[in-house]
Amino acid sequence: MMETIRRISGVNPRKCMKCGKCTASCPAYDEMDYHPHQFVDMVESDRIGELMQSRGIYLCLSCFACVERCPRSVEPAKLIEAVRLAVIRQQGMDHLTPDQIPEKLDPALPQQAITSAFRKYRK
Amino acid sequence: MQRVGVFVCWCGSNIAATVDVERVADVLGREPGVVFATHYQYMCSQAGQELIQNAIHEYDLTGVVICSCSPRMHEVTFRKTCERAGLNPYMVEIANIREQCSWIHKDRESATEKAVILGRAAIAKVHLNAPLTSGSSPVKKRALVIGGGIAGIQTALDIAEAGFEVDIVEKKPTIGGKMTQIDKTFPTLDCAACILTPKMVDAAQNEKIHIYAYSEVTSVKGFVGNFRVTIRRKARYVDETKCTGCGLCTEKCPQKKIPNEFNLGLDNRRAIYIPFAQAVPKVATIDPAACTMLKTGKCGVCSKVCTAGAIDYRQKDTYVEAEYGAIVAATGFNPIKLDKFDEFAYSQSPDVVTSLELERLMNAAGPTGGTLLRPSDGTHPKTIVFVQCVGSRCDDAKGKPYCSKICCMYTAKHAMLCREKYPDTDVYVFYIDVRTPGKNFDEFYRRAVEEYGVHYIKGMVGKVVPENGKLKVQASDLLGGRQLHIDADLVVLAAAIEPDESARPLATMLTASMDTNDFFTEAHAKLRPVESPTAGVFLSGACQGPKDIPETVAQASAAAAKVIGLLSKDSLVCNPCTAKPNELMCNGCSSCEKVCPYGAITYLDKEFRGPNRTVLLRRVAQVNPAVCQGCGACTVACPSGAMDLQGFSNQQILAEVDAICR
Amino acid sequence: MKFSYFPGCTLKTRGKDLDRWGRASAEVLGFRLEELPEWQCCGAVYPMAKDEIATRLSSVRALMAAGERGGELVTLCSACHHVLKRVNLDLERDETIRDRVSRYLELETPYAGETRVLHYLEVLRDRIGFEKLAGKVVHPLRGRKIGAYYGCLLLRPSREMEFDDPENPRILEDFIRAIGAEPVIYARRNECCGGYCTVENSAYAGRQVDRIMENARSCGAELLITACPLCMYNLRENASNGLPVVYFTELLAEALGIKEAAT
Amino acid sequence: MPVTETFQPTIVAFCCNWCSYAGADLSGTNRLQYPANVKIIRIPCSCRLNPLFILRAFQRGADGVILCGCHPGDCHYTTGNYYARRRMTLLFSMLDYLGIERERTRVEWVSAAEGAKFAATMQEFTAAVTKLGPNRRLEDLRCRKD
Repeated sequence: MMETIRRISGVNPRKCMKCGKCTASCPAYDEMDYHPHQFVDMVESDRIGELMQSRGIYLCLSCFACVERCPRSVEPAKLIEAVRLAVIRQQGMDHLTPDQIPEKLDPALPQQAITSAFRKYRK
Repeated sequence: MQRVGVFVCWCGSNIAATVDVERVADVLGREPGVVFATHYQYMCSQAGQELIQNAIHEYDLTGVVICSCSPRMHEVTFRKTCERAGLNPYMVEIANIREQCSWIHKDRESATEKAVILGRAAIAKVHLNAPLTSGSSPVKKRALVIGGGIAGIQTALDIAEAGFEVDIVEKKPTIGGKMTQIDKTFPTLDCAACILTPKMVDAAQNEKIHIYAYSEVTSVKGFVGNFRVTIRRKARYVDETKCTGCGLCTEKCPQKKIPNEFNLGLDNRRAIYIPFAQAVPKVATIDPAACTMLKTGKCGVCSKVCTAGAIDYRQKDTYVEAEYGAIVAATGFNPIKLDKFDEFAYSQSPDVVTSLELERLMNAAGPTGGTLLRPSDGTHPKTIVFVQCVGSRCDDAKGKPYCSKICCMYTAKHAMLCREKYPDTDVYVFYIDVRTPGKNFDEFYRRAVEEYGVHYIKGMVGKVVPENGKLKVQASDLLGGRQLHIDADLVVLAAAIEPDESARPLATMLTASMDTNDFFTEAHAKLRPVESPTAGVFLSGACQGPKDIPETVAQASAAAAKVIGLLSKDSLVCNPCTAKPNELMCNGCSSCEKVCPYGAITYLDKEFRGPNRTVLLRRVAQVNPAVCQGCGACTVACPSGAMDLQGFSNQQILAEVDAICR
Repeated sequence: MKFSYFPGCTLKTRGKDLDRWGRASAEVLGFRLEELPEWQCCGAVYPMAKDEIATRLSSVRALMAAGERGGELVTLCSACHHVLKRVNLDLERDETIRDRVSRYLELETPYAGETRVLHYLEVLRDRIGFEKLAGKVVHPLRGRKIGAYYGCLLLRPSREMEFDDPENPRILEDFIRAIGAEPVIYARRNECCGGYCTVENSAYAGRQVDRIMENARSCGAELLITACPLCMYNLRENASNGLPVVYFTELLAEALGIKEAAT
Repeated sequence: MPVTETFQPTIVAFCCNWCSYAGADLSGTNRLQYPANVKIIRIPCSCRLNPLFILRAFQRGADGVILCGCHPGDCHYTTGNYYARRRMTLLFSMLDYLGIERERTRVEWVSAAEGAKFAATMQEFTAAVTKLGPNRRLEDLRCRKD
């Protein structure tokens, strides 16, 4: 599993020097259960099952602050994306289904919000 | 044909683990001309050297091949060994089967095969070796130190102490360097000025030391023992010999708004200025970019108030040429620019400062008179956040890949001083690792935590947001498992340090090598740490790598010791591997002379016997072996093949090529 | 001056103002945006995973179409710009992705990112020049204190986007100066507005937006401008006490004097 | 020309003593692997390399020859590598003329601190030469025995 995550993300978690700048930069810290530095650490120590149970994978904003500020070019956001993909690529594991949409629909909501949510949350 | 002995070293298991040394000795022993071949555990040990010497006597060897580590490591050792056994030291060749074979290959079979081939090449070469005798060249008994910071000053003082003349070239108007800007020094907290300024005065008053301040080296020629250096003395527009340093001009100059570089732009100076009260030499300097008189020809206030008549608006740069036996690079460091790290809002808020700026804000001679006040509004900061490793340990182009080494300790010092002077402040230090290897260093850091109550937090700051007069710091607390939000009044960034920008062009002039970070490379990382690989060039202080003051001073003195060792010799043994023309083939075309970077080649009209008892007068090249450095440029330039390089002759290299391609 | 133009879905529906004033201003400034025929949605999010090929294809089609029409593709929407620019780089730098895309699209010669992706603001800065733009302003917005809101997608990751300094950008500030107003610099202008999480949890997006608004207001901003329809939505709809927000193209049109004429 | 999988090219690397030879030593000290096909000949400076040495190597069966020197501007002898660069440029056009593939000769600047670059260069160069297969051997007709 670790190898899959590493391959599809293209991230080498061993480059991490555990400085915590990703987590310091994360605007979604209060919402997420696991934080960017933990993603890196847990992928490295092959604790991917726990990450796949995490609700944080649906709360990462993909704002790339952790990618931008990491002094070792680790790119934690790509790991979070890879774990989320590993989950939703499984049968019946879509996080969002079309019938959930209408109730969430605000007339002013731009298309891109829905498109991105679908892209991020289902296969 | 030579009688060659082959000695294969195991280097413990370094070679023997990958290369079948016995087989190498066996195969090479059957090469033509080889009369003896053996292998031994440590050829460089006393027993190993004796083994070689005994073999030279017993088998009457005329050439020796050692298959061992790099010639850069032990060529000199083995040459001496053979010399002691009565063999010319240049009859030795080394086959590098460690760095270039056993250490880089894993497969025993192919490594052994390669070791044999490298051995064969060395044997082929040694057959064509000829005994060489070294000449000598005189040593100019004067040293040049480039850079007048604590490193340069210490080196110069030590060299002068041994009785040699030494010149310091400093590009700034005063010597003293970074240490003049520092307030207190760790781990004893004595005042930097109190321990530095006496040394500056010593240097100025020492009759063996000459200081060229506000000057730069513009060219270096020559070689160890005989460097010829040109120094540009930049125009100060003030006569150094007349200026008394009274400072009146610096008070009257109407140009008041020039950022004061000594205080890192935290306050202003005039267009004519003395950097600080203890400057050496204490003379004024006109900043030509700021002076109205120099720009427009109108003003002249400083000239009017100067009672000594020292102001000279027409002063020009002058050049000094001098000869030196040794050169010491002591060009120091600078903190990096932080414009690429604006997540810390350095360019968005004056209350985000670098550690060096904090030194000025805490220094009694600084812009705030030593009271720590916020640059924005002059209030006392109550909450101070220190961020370590800003730009250090970065693997991208924004920062530096190395640890800047000094930041952990000066941050502990700053945090401690803040808490000591202002006990009502809250001080946070965000760290990745706290690195305190040094005498009394960890104790110092622990005191900051235990006695002074500095909050050390394992984590990093991610974002600083200036808002309503505060700095909202968002950071991680990795051990506490939380994201912290601190409303700080002052944020201090421990910026990475980098070599001074003058180091790179200087290295080119000195032909001294640098690493990818522009630090000077030492001749050997462990055994020759204060010498550059270029003979006669030595390294002092942070130009070789990040260093704190005690380390800098230690290295400065070590560099001085090396210089003294060199200058105390009357002459140096020259490298005998020099170019040698075959006069019978030389046609006097001057091609070699044109490519020689040392001017070692001259021409002589010489009489040669012609046919029918005639005498021909021909112009032929002559090489001065004391000046030739043996690069070989001339050997390839020579159209008639008359020029050859001893020790690396055409025939020798071709023999190696043949042996490898066999 | 002529560029291929990729408007994107939102600019055709909820974000019409961004598009409309952008095109109109372009004409005044002397460049034309030629909409690509039959463009498809870029997908709205950049597929970070290396093995996602299908989600990259619509971008590649647009990039190739622009390649055939002069080689430069201009975008206005931050999200489209982000996706197109990064997919283009993937095709340029990642051999595996290039090969797989080639096979999917059955290309004779593989597409290797030859098209140049430009954001409208980059055209203003690098091709027109803010000085020249200032010269065309007829109604300078004097006295207006405007905060630029960049969001994430234009700036990060800076190694790929190469748009501006990711931590202290200035392109929108220079733009604000050019149209005669006063830029207000505030540190959170590059912090995330909550993005697409607003679909599931608008309260979460609201918390992000409030922090941004507070920072902008405390620094003196009276109005925010943005280049992103999703940021626009979040800033407008999810703020508890927000500043007014408009698209930068609207202000541009206003300054150039074409907005009045049109309304 | 038949290329067998076991083809092991003979590669001669001329390294200047001050930068590249030290760089090669450093890659050894750091245990960075490169193929054993590469055999290094130490010369004082890249300018000591007579283009003849390269032709001789090709005569005697070398499949690739690489010259490594200090980076431009960093020559221990100030200007040696500039001479080397010019001479090699001339030699390259001659080798083109002779029909020796361009990839069989190369000039690289490797400093004493670039052990990793040295190893990477040698890996890459060996791979490139291996791909080309055995070299057409130059022949000195004067040395023909029959």
